[in-house]
Amino acid sequence: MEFRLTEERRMLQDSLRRFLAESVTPARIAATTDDAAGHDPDLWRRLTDLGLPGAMVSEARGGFGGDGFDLMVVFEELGRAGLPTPLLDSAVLAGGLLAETGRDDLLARVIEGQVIAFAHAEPGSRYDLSRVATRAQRRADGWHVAGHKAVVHAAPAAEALIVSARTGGAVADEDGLSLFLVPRDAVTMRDYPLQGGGRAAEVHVDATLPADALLMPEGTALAAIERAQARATAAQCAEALGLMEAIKTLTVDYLRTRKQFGQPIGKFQALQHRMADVLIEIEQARSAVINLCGHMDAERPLRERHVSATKNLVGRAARLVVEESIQMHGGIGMTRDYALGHLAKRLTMVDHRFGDADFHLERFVALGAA
Amino acid sequence: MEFRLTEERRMLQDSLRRFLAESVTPARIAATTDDAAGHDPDLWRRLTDLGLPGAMVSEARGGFGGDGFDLMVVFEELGRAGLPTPLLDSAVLAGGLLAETGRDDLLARVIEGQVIAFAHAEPGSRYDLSRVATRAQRRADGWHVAGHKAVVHAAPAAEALIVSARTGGAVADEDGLSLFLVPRDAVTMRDYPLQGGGRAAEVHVDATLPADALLMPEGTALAAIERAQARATAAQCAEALGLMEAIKTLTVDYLRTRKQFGQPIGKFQALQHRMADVLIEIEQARSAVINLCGHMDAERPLRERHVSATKNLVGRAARLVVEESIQMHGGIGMTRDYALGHLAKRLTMVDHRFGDADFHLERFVALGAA
Amino acid sequence: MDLTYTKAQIAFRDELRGFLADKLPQALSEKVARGLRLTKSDYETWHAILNARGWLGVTWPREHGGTGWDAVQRHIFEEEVTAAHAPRIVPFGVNMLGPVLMKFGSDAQKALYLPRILNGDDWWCQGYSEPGAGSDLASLRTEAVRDGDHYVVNGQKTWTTLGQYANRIFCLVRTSKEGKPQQGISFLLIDMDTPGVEVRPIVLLDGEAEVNEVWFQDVRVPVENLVGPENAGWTCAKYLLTHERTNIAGIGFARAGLAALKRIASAEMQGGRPLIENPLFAAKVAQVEIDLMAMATTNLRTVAAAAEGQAPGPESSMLKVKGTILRQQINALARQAVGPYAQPFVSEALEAGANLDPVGPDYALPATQAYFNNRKLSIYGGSNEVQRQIISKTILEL
Amino acid sequence: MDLTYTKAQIAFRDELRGFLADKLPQALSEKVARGLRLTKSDYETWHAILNARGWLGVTWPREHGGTGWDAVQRHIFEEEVTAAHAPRIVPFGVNMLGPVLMKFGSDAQKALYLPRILNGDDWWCQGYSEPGAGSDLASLRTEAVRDGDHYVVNGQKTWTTLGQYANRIFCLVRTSKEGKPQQGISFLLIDMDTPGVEVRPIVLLDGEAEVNEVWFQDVRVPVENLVGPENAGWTCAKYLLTHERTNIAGIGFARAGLAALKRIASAEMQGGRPLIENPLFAAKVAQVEIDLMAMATTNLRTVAAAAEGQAPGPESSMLKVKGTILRQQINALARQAVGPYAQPFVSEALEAGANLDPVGPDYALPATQAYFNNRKLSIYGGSNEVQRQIISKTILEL
Repeated sequence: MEFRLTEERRMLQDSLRRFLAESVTPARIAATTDDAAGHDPDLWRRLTDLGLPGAMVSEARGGFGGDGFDLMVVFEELGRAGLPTPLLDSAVLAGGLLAETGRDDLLARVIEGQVIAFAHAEPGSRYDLSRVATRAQRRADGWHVAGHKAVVHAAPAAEALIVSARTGGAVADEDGLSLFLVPRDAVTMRDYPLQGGGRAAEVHVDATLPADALLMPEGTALAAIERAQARATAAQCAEALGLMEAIKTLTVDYLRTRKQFGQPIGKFQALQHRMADVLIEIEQARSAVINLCGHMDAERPLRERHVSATKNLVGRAARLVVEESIQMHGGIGMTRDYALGHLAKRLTMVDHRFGDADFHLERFVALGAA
Repeated sequence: MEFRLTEERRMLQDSLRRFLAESVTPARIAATTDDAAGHDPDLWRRLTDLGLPGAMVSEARGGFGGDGFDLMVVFEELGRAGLPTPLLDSAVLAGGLLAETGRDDLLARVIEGQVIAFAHAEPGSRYDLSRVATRAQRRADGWHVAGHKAVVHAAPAAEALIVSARTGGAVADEDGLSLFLVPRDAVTMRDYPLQGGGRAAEVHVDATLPADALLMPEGTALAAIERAQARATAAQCAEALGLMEAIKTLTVDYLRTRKQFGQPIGKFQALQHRMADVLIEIEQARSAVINLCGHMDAERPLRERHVSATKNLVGRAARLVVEESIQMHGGIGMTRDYALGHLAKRLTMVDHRFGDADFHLERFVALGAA
Repeated sequence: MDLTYTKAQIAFRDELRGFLADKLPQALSEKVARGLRLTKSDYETWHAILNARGWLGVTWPREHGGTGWDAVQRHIFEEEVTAAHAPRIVPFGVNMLGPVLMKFGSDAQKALYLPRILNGDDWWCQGYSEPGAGSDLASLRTEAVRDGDHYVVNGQKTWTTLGQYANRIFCLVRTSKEGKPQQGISFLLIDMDTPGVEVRPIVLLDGEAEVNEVWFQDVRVPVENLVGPENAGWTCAKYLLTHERTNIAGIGFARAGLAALKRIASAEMQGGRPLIENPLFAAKVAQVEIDLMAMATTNLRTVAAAAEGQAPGPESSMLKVKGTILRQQINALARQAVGPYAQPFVSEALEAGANLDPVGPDYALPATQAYFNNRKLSIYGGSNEVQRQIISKTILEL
Repeated sequence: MDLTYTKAQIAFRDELRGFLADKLPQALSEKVARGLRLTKSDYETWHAILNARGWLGVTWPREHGGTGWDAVQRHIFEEEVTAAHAPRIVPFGVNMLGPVLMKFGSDAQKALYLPRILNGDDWWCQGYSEPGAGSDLASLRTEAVRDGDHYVVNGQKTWTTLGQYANRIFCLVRTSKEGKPQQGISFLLIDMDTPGVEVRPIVLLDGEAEVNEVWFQDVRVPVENLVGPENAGWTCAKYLLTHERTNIAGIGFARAGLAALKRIASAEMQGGRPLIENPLFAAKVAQVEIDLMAMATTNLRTVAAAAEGQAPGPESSMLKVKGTILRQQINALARQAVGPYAQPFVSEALEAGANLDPVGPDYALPATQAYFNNRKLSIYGGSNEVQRQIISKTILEL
């Protein structure tokens, strides 16, 4: 049993925290929604130089990390900074899939900072991984893939996309899902800003692809998608934890300095006790993230149990942190130009990707009963 | 729209409140669990003299009340006093059933203060009204009724029981339930004290009854049982409201007088704000009781919607009131000899009869969907 | 005890319904129903329609051109206009300043301003909060110094809702630093066109700029614009606060929100069936519905007491706290129901004229924005913390 | 980062399991599992079994006959004994007084009392709280006045758990009224057989009399029974409080409670199927299970930090608050699960020797009593309000 970080991870954490504290500004965060790519290309290049994409990938696959706690360290810091990057989508999600396909050539591009997006969810699929209507048909010259993908993060920045499509089975079947590598220019996009920064796109695919676009054996993709999403959920929850820590710092500062009725509002016991409850839930969220990151390589039932447990707890804690911090700040907490606003929106959005707290509560029950 | 009580009800409320404040003592409450009858016979006689059982019955059936708000006024006062009586079981529940059978002779006995209990729920039936395994078979000389009834309130005091039994259908069917009048000496009982005062009994029936023991047409009892239980739930929720009011008074007094760290603990803002939330929920409970009592005579869907809404809200409010009042009192709130203990236990038990908060939440959903 | 309306009240309600069916423009009610942003002229149009029928001064006596309605009638009006998705009446002139002028204003002020409020000549905004004085209003610092026939005003107000549309502002200003903080405050009417007044928008979480900062630099205000005596502004402020509490529970908004939530949850599919049929989600929706049923009765009890002339007690604070929590819970459930399409943030799509297709279902963005925007409900109009303080003080009497 | 035990820790755990399988009497673990009341001799039996193996002084160093275990070993021990339904170690002598004597006691006191704690010669109880001094311990008023070689003690202690079994009591008493309230307090050991000591039971909600009042009237206590210097008792008290916080999260109890809850909910039928399959109830159970999974890790993080010699920070307060809330939630769910049979109150059925059939399922009464009884969890050992105060002070630094 050991809860300290390794020396390497502590160094990564320190240098990343220092770099982000020095480099990330509200203007650069705002730029992620204005820039066509949906992120700050200069910052992304420098984060790539720091080795962030590589830290998401195991040594066996050409990276130098890839463990659950590598995800935790990096994403907690990105969360603290409130910075949208394509790291989760490209290196964790697409990278996680690529690592299973043996396509180390593509993975090397991801490690170098090129962006590959994963286009999977569709309008109406909500959080159900197997609900895919996009179809792929084998043709003489390869594959024809057609369908609509919803809220594809990192798509505006992507040079290529991994697109899931059904090569067999009915719309919610577990079997019959396949993955295809689709070049950027083979899809059409409507891109738009996101609530917590960055951009995503609705992606329309209607393309003929070469035979080698198929990334793993036909019809077998669901298990790999689930594994990649488990890692992405760990990263996302670690990012949420960092967001909570940043919001905690802002709120504690505000309670110490803002005066009402002649004293700092942090002197008011009702707020003190509520803040104590917030702090407790943030510690709980940290433990939940540790639990999930520590079980990335566990067998499916145990790993997915932790996925749902952690996503549920983080979702609940996030809502408490957002609502209490805004309430304690009063009006200023609702303004766009004060740092809390962006962090709070970004933290709120965690519940709208990879399944919300209730979805995972029911899934936790179902996994236990199975 | 009118939220004031009528003159008659205000007089009944005043005289009942005065009588109970003067007469009910901790010793007399304790006596309700020690007395073989499960209540204080002297107090019961005097409450009968005040007209309480009659106030539960309509003029058409020989009483002088019977409206939902009659139940509310009387049971809120009984709740304030924390006094267990057979009024709910005998006059509201059994009385409600008798009023539907035309057996005004029996109803007259109830109005005079004789106790008739209603034996319906069974081990394993939980809160499901139609789940009855007790069987009644027609014989040449009448009926043979056999089965086991669970936690029959007022049974130890009863001169007779109304027993539900299945004359047809399978164990949870809606049809096939019948009601029988069973004399006290035709059953065997194991009686015991209740959490919150009074006594109940497990009732074993294995008796041959005359033909006129059947109280309404064979197999049709469920609708009448549901109506009677709607009235009983209204009475129980009004009693819960009275218990909350009594606990509120105790707790507010305690917050005003108990000193810690050099000042009354009611000066601590964290407790003030929590107490404010408790007060809000008690007002919500009052409104919920008004809603239910105002819909006693509504058509089934609307009436039962209010039954479930009110029972749910009162159940949640009760838990909040119990837990917060004990917490604010500290150790003293957990002792048997301080008044809070009895009131808190009695209030907690509301959730264990006629369906708990979650049961009614789901039932409210089901009623809306139907 | 009687939970039903009298025949006269039902007739009144039916009259309202007929009026709304006839006169409320459909384009306007659709905008409200879909959660789109309203323009200045949207509000003005609706005010004019109500005023033409004599129903704009809902809380006003007939002598000043108001309706003369009692509390129950006002409650029925609120219920019906909300259910019909009418715009809200902009409260600053009609519901806030109007009653203050009737109580404390000079005859000249009444004669000048009251008709202009009803006929739409003036759009008022409220200058109460300051950067250093939120819930602690008495600590305000905007200063008005007497100089001949004028006050010279310097300072800054904030959270001025819809100030960008206003031509006049009513302000609390400090005219004396002696005595208790409350004692040196005056109630002053200021023309926004006066040199030295500047309005700066505050952009909120949801991208909307409906609140503003208002800056005063050497603004000269004629002394006849003082309402009531100098240094007696706190009395006006307290009186106004009780009037602001009309419809504080927001039952109508909660009902409309609940209906919208059910529509969203019926349209969204989870695991192959409508989300509304998911037992957990259905239970959460039922929970707020049950709370709302009780709160509607709590509200009616207060309304009935007011109609009989009883002074409002801590009940209005209870309704404020519970009502705002409930609306925020409904907003949170609607946001949850929306699912992944809560993420896109095409703020322009909220402008009715934007001609921009929504990303995902058309309810997604308004529901998500409402969640963020309505965090304000528990902050403004006396934060819920201040309300809890009032409740506990009244009951605990410490 | 590594969430798993080392090989040595696993071997240690297996050794514990073997010991428990061999030595824990089945009748005793059944009583604990069924929530029945334990007698004095039940506790004494278990203490003797542990002591024979050298495992009673869990937190003690080897030099005093303790285990010398580190924080992780102690944690594993707590996990295993709770999972095996062993009785708890009565904490007053072993976990509270013992460490205080080792730190502050004279050599004579250590030599006399420490062995007697382990071998069961003494049963200690705690004299801290007073009727006027609950969470506000410093305001205590029980007085010890020096009279030659004795202190003369007058006053009253309350909430003295299992005082009815004790032959000795350690007390905080006031020896001076000068300076701050904390400064005049001394830590005194009192023989319960001394004339003037009287124990009166306090009957609790659940009918049990496990707490007591202890009255002192002119009780003469030899001065050598003073621990540490006169007026320095507050130091002992604070030191003891940190030791009382061992296992403060109660993970083991929560796990046992959760397992019992699942058994009850599997046995109870609602609407024709086990309650545990009801979506709403299953979700509530899952919720506490998820919280518990996280809290177990929060606890291990604290244990690991302690094993590395880090001083406990506000973490122990966080664990106290969350741990007690969680256990109380589990108790409330179990009570709910029991259904109508929560109502019968045959208190004698909790005595193992009563030969009384339970009314309804045998889990009904213990689950219901545990709900009422465990309301104490958030009150004693420093109420949750006091803990929240500590947390916020530490973080807010106001």
